[in-house]
Amino acid sequence: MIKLTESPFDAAEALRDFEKSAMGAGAIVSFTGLVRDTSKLGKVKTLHLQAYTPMTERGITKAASDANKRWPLDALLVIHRIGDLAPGEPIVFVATASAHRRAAFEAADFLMDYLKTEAVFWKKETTDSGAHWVEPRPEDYEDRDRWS
Amino acid sequence: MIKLTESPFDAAEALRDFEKSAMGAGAIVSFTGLVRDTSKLGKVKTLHLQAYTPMTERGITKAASDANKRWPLDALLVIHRIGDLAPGEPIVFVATASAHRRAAFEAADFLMDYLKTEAVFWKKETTDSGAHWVEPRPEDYEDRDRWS
Amino acid sequence: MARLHFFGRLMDAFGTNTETVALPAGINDTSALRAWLDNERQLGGLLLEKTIRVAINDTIVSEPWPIADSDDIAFLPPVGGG
Amino acid sequence: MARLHFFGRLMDAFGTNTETVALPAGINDTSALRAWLDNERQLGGLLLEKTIRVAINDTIVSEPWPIADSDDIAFLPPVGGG
Repeated sequence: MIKLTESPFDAAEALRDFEKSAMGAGAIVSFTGLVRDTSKLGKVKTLHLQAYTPMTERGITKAASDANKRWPLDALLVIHRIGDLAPGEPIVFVATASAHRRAAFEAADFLMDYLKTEAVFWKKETTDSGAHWVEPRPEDYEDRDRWS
Repeated sequence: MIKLTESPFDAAEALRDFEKSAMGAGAIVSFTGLVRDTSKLGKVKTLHLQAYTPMTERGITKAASDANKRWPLDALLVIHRIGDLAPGEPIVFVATASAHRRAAFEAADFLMDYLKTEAVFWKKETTDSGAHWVEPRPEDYEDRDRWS
Repeated sequence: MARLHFFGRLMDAFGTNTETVALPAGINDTSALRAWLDNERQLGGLLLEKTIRVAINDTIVSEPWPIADSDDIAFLPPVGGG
Repeated sequence: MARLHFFGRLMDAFGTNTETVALPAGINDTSALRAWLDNERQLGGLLLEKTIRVAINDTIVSEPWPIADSDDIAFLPPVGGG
């Protein structure tokens, strides 16, 4: 399941619901990305996440489908925030369920690499020293290239 | 933090508490291992987990310390059940927090490989066709050997 | 009229997320559009950057790609969420 | 008296998790203990398996390792949780 939301969400509740939906899977991996409270440029006030609907959803759906082809998954969940986020709030939650623990780990890792470098989002960080757009770092692209 | 417990625990609550303890980390990875409801030998009735205190705790504490040396972690949690478990109950919960998402993924993966092959536990599965002790599979040892 | 979309730092540079333009005669592919728009808005080459991709009617294209006055044209700086 | 501990399938084979024994004269290392105990309990070689490790006073040892009548001796089949 893929969900973009303007409202804050609770990662623990998301894990609880996912665990129910994945009954019998054996192994569940989750990734939670949180807005940091400090960046290189100072104390973070807000992080703005911009998407381009429906391209953003379509891309994530395709990545989820790629993950399902590549690993034997029983369930998969991606929740991604858009709009204005405060420090400490979850930006992204990815969960994967499988009978095989390494499949669950790899699929979650793969999806996060996709989300960091290919998912159609733009991020603007506002700190006490101003605002700037954050683009992927070289190591994000290197991480993604592990899967090709 | 390392915790062995005879009582059932809630993985979602564990993630919630961990997220609080890891404030400002940016990336949190969790692994939940659940008792499966079916095995090769039939429908699972119970899984019994035996430990050898204090050797079991000492080993996990050492593995956690190895993970902390190897990756820049802000927090780390291992909860492991002992005693009798019913299908669907969590056996193990591992969570790692870091500023770097790949560090969080790798440390959780590493700890699970340790827990599967080196942690001092014995598992007895009772199915409708009888009871047997479950030992690690060859691929569990191969997974572990990735880290050495 | 073509509808243009600007994302990320391009939104700040254009001062808007979207606008409509009448494509002048001769501006009939993405390369010509980039050059014309960058010049007209005095962006100093921002729109010519290779890391900025173009999507036409919701699909990223290999450039240069033909454009028409009825198209939805989006300029996408490097993407990334998480 | 030495205290013996049996885990996993060894617990089932011995019918107990722990017992105390007086080590006979000559049984003064782990190899001798394995052979004597396996023979005495008619385990058919179960205790001679190489995958079974021995811990003395809570520490896994390289065998053969000397044992004394005051030791805590645990027989550990392959471990694994999760």
